[in-house]
Amino acid sequence: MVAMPAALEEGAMLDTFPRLLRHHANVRGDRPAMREKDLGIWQSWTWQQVADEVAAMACGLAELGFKRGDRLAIIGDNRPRLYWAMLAAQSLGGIPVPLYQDAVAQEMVFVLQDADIHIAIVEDQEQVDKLLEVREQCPALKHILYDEPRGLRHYTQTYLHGLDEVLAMGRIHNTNQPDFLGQEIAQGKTDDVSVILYTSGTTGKPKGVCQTHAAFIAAARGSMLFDHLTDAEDILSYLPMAWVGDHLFSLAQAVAAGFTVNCPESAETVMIDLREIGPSYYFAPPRVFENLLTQVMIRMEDAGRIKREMFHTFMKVAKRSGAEILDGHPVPAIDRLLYALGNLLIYGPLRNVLGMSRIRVAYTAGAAIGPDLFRFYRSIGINLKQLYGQTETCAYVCLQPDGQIKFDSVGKAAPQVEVKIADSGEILVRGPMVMKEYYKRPDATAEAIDAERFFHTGDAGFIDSDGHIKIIDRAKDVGKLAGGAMFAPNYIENKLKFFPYIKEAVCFGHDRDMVCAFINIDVGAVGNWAERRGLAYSGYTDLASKPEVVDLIRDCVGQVNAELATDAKMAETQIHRFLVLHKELDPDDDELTRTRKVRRGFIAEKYAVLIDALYSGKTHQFIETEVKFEDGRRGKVAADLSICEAKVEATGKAS
Amino acid sequence: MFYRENGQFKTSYQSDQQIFPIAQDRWAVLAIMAFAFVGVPFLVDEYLFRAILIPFLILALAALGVNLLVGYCGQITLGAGAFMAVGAYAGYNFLIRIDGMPMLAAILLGGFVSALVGIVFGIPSLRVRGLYLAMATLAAQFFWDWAFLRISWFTNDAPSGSVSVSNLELLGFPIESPLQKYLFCLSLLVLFALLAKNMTRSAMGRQWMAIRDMDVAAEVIGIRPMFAKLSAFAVSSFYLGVAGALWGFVHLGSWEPAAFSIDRSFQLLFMVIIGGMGSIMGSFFGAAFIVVLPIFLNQFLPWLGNLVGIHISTAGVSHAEFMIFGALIVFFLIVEPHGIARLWSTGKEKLRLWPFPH
Amino acid sequence: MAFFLETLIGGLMAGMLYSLVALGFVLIYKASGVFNFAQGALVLFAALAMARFSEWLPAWTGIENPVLANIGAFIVAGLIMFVVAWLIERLVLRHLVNQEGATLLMVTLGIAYLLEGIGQGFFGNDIYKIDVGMPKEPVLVLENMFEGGILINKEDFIAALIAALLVGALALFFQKTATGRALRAVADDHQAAQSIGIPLSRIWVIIWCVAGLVALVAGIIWGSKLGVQFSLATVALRALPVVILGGLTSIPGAIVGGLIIGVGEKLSEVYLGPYVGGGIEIWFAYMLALVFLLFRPQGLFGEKIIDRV
Amino acid sequence: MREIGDVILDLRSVSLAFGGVKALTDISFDVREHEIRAIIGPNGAGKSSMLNVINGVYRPQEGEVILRGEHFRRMDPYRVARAGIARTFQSLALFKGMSVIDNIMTGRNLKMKANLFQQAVWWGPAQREELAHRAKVEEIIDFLEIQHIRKTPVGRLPYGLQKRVDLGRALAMEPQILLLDEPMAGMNVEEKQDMSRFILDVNDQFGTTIVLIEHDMGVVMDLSDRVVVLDYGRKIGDGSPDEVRTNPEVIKAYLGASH
Repeated sequence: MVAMPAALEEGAMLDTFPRLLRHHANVRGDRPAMREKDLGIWQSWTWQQVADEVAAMACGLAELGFKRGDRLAIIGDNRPRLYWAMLAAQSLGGIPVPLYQDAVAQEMVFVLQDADIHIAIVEDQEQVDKLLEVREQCPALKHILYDEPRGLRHYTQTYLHGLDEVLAMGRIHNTNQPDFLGQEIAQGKTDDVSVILYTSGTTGKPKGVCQTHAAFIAAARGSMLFDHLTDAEDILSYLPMAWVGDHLFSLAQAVAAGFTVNCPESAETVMIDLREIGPSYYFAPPRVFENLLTQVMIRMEDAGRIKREMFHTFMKVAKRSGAEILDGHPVPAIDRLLYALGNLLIYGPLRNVLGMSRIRVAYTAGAAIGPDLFRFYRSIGINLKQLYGQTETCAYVCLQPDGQIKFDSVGKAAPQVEVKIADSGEILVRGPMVMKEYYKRPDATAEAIDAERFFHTGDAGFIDSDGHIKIIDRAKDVGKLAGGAMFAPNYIENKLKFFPYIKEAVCFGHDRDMVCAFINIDVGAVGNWAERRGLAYSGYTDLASKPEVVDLIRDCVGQVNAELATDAKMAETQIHRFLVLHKELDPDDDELTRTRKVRRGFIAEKYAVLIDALYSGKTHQFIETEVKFEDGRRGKVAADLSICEAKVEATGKAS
Repeated sequence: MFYRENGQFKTSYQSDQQIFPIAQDRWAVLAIMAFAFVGVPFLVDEYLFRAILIPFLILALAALGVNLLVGYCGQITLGAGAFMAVGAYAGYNFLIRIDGMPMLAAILLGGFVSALVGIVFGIPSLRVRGLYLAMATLAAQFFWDWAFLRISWFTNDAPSGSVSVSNLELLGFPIESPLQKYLFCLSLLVLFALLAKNMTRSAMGRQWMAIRDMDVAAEVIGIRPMFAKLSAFAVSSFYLGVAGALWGFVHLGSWEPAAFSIDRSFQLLFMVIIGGMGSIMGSFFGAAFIVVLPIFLNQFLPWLGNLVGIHISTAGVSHAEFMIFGALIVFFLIVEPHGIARLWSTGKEKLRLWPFPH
Repeated sequence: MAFFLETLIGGLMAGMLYSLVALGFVLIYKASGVFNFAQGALVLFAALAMARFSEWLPAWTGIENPVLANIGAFIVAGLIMFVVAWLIERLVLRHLVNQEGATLLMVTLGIAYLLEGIGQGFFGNDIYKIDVGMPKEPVLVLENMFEGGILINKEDFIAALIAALLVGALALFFQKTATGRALRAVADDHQAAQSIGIPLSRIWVIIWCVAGLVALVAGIIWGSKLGVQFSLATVALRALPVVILGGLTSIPGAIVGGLIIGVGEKLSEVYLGPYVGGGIEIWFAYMLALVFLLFRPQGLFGEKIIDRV
Repeated sequence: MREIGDVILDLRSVSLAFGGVKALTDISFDVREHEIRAIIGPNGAGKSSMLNVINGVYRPQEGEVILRGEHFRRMDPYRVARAGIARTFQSLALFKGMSVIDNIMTGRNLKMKANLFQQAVWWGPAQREELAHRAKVEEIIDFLEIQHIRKTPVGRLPYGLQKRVDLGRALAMEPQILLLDEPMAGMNVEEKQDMSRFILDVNDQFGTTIVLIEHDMGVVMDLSDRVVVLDYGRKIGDGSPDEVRTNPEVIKAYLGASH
């Protein structure tokens, strides 16, 4: 059945997530709320069951002394019971605080202390071990609850509990005091803080963003109306629970609209699970779409000649008319015909193998997405759109309306959102989705939100003639060359990253006379490129140092320069010199944030020698760097990097 | 290419373990069934029924039996024909000696007798492997060839073992016209194919395959070779027996031991090899192939001969047949030991992954 | 008594011929682990070649002398068998190294069909006769011992003699010649043989040639006895129990087995047959072998099979 | 925590020969409940033969096997399996024609009761049984972390994973005694670590007694409670890893033997 969004059925008191949950348990109690691939099949829970589980967990938490206003740390991969933990905490008027599950113990300490965590619910032994490792530093931590008992049977610590016990406790509690939870939920207010999401913070320590029920519900309902989401949607939740994007889609929207959240079996099986579930509503950061496309291209390379020919011909057709057809623009009949054929022979099957046959709406956000990449998915009939927002705004500021997609813009202001551009060029937004505050950081809050409740996004951009918002760069990153020209590093870096061969790029140039760049190659794409040319290589460092590869990258840089040259504002900021880094930038080495944003400042310090080399005209520079492996061991990579001149287009005035 | 599997996720082991887990496959099979039961009767003339469809159905059933033994349990047999004979003559005896014995019952009883005989001749398989076992099955072949020729009791004193049955009926409905016979055989085949599939996908089938793939390991995890092998012989012989009875009763009407000679045994083995060992589907492919090929050659070769201006005698055609079969056996055993069925399933995999190559 | 001896001797004669065909099986099985179901087809093929060429050669070359014609035909047929053997190794066996016995057996079934098809397609499918001038008339021997004496078919006698000679020759060939030793080495252990530099494929060609030759001789003898026709192919099926009885890997086994079966068949046919309606020799041999199998799976002279884990 | 029980399996002066070749000569040792017992020795020391005697694949000429106080002149594989002894193989012995699930399913064979006719009909008892055991098998798959290859035909799997499936098949029997024949032969370091982890987990979570043949001294010493050392079919050492390590005969054998 396809019902109206829950929110639109007598909306009144459905203003907190626990109440919404109860509502669904009543009106669609036997529809699936959650599924998880486990033991070979998709274990499913109806809304009624979820409500019961959440109730049990809430009561269990209460038994452990969890009170209104307390914070509950949640660490692990996307598991149903971890999502329920959020709702359980909220039911008691508490505040869930999801952490990035791939963070190392030390990185967790700050949040645990800052949010003053008493109880943490974690996925498995791995996470438990991390918490035990840092327990001394977090004396407040009283209880650790784990979902997966595997390997923990000999852990004797009294403050360790299996979720099962807690649930059992909770059920008893619930039967003894049947109306306890009801009252707790009734006491909840819509402008209570519903979650604290820590911004990975490109600079300085992370800040805890306090979002209220009202904010996330507003964001959720806004996008539901915008894209006509119903309770019939299926989504696959595989992105970090601590990321605002996942919280918006897998919790806020799911609970607001009452649709089904599906959790993959494990990290390795995400692609398979995606194929099986075939979500109707999908959200992923650009890099996911990028990897997918790379895979498609690599696998098609191995296909037989006829198939390959077919693929490329029809991809041309799609490139020509696919996106237009999707947007409902007029297209010559012949192209329509060809496209229909292609849809039968290529696009349809392709969507099927990618697990995207059933997608109605797909969103990407978190970073700029390359026009070619973006076009590809739209052209094969996947309604991929961009949205724009920050943790502070529930990731809900701009959405691209169906049929009005501009590749270089993030769309129009979403319903109930007010956007204006400051004189500085910074984007300011106002609306119900703006955060309440930074947790225990009035100073920062004051900095971010001005007197008229406008939130300063820190992004520089402008609104074009028909109301679409364009993002250029982080406002604070926008600098000036010594020559005075405006220098927008991200803008350039993104252009670089749009090449499949380039995974990361870092540009320098503020207060300098020219722009130079560090570049990370994409091992997958370049590796494949190398194999097809019969180049042997032993790993990233070796591959990156191959002269052929460096030339490959030089071409890319050259093309970017050509593009930049066409834009008067940017022409000055062409890349003059660059080098290919000897190691991949990595969150474990603090070079990237957990959301894979470049930590510009940190990198500038860490690789000062290289920057000097770039600007002092050297052609070679030796460097040795310490790296951290997944298992926490440390090692060193050393290399003698060659520094290259890039092809620079002549610009109007001599420089 | 035609597969759209997104959203076909399984929420229970039951749905995960069904015979055709993919919806598109289920539809296809249903369509084929519908066509076989409803479409074919309208489209096909008597000749096709007699010459192709009915033989195909019955031999497919027999091939199924051989496949259970050879393909699934890895016990080679060169005596399949003998068990068909046993089924046919046993059924015949039930039919004529017990008055009022329904045909279907007689056929099934024929199957059961054949199963018992199968067990007896399977006993050597407990001591010996491969080639030696082939011997034992050959012994069965020759023994029964002889027995039905010489032991007149089996044939109700009919000279040279040629017997016949007439006016067959099933629950009062006559099974006389080719169409009726076709539908009768088709229903039986479908039923038995389903049963076979069920056996092969449950404990029994796994035991057979375990014995086939690695008998020592199988024994160590508590599979009794004796039980596994003899059960395979029994089931296989049952299928062959039923097929034999059908062949005699329904297809031929009157027959002699020669109808189940060693050539029949080889023919069935070839069906399994070409069709695909260890595959239910393969049995059908094999049967279809081997039933149709000779007919095709009979039409095609003389015509071809005329084109190039040489006259090809029927003998010539039969020689060509021999060569082609021989060549195909060699070809498949070398290039694709799992026969047409494997080609089919790889093709299917390709369609599922389309446009990707793998 | 005399009658008994007569049958006995008759049996022995027939047995000698079985041994001859069985020998083909054993040779190939020893060297390549292939249970060669096509042996019968080889016999048929060889006999056809022999019979037809002994007609054609005179027609083509105008040689009238039957002896020369036969010798010529024999040589041509021999060459043909060589080519066949080479092709079989080249096109089939080579691609099936270390496959299971069952697979190989089925392959030879295919080869059998192929040969029968080609043979008849090429040489024709009527009944042809081979006349190598074997005396047909029977002789009476040991008249002084028994009244009436014992009737022996000279042809049988000579045939048996030839068979015996061939068997002996092969035995020598295996024991004495270098190739023979190489063959034995291969038979014992393929890998080992290869590692000491014995070229498997060459050995196989040789062995199949020898088998082809044996087939040719067998074909000639049976052919001159019964005429060359399709049923020749089935002598293989008659010889099977012999191999089982004697043991797949033993040449003496083949000989002794042949004799036992030969005698057994005749005796059973004569003394048992009447009671059960006759025609039993074909399955009787199998039953004999089968019963035997149950107690001694490796046959009379075969090596014991130990399967290690 | 598991504590070692009393003797569950006891071999008394076992001798085995193939034709003339002596594989084992007068070997005696015992296995205690819940312990991890290793049999080590250079190539051709008769380690595998030892296991094959225990689960009845080979019949020893002399000696007897005592299983839970019951005396056997020789074991027979079926009875051994029923008695709750499972094993894995040195050379891969999976059923290559079947998927991972089916391979492990075969391990449940002894526990399945539906008869042939019920299976042929499928609906009803047979299906119920199938589903129940499938659930069990999925737990094992989960335990061995091979979810991603669940439906792959084992033939296509890399060596290391096949070894894991082999272990899975043995575990499916829920054995009291598990015989492991060189479970880590030919594995890389990481795979070895995983395998050791699984072995310890099995022993620890299910209290399974484990008899383990291994080539790699290091691994054995870490894993096992007691070690038997064979050389040329003779027992030359028996005791705790440390005792064995310092046993001069053993040292000699290992230095002498090339492996």
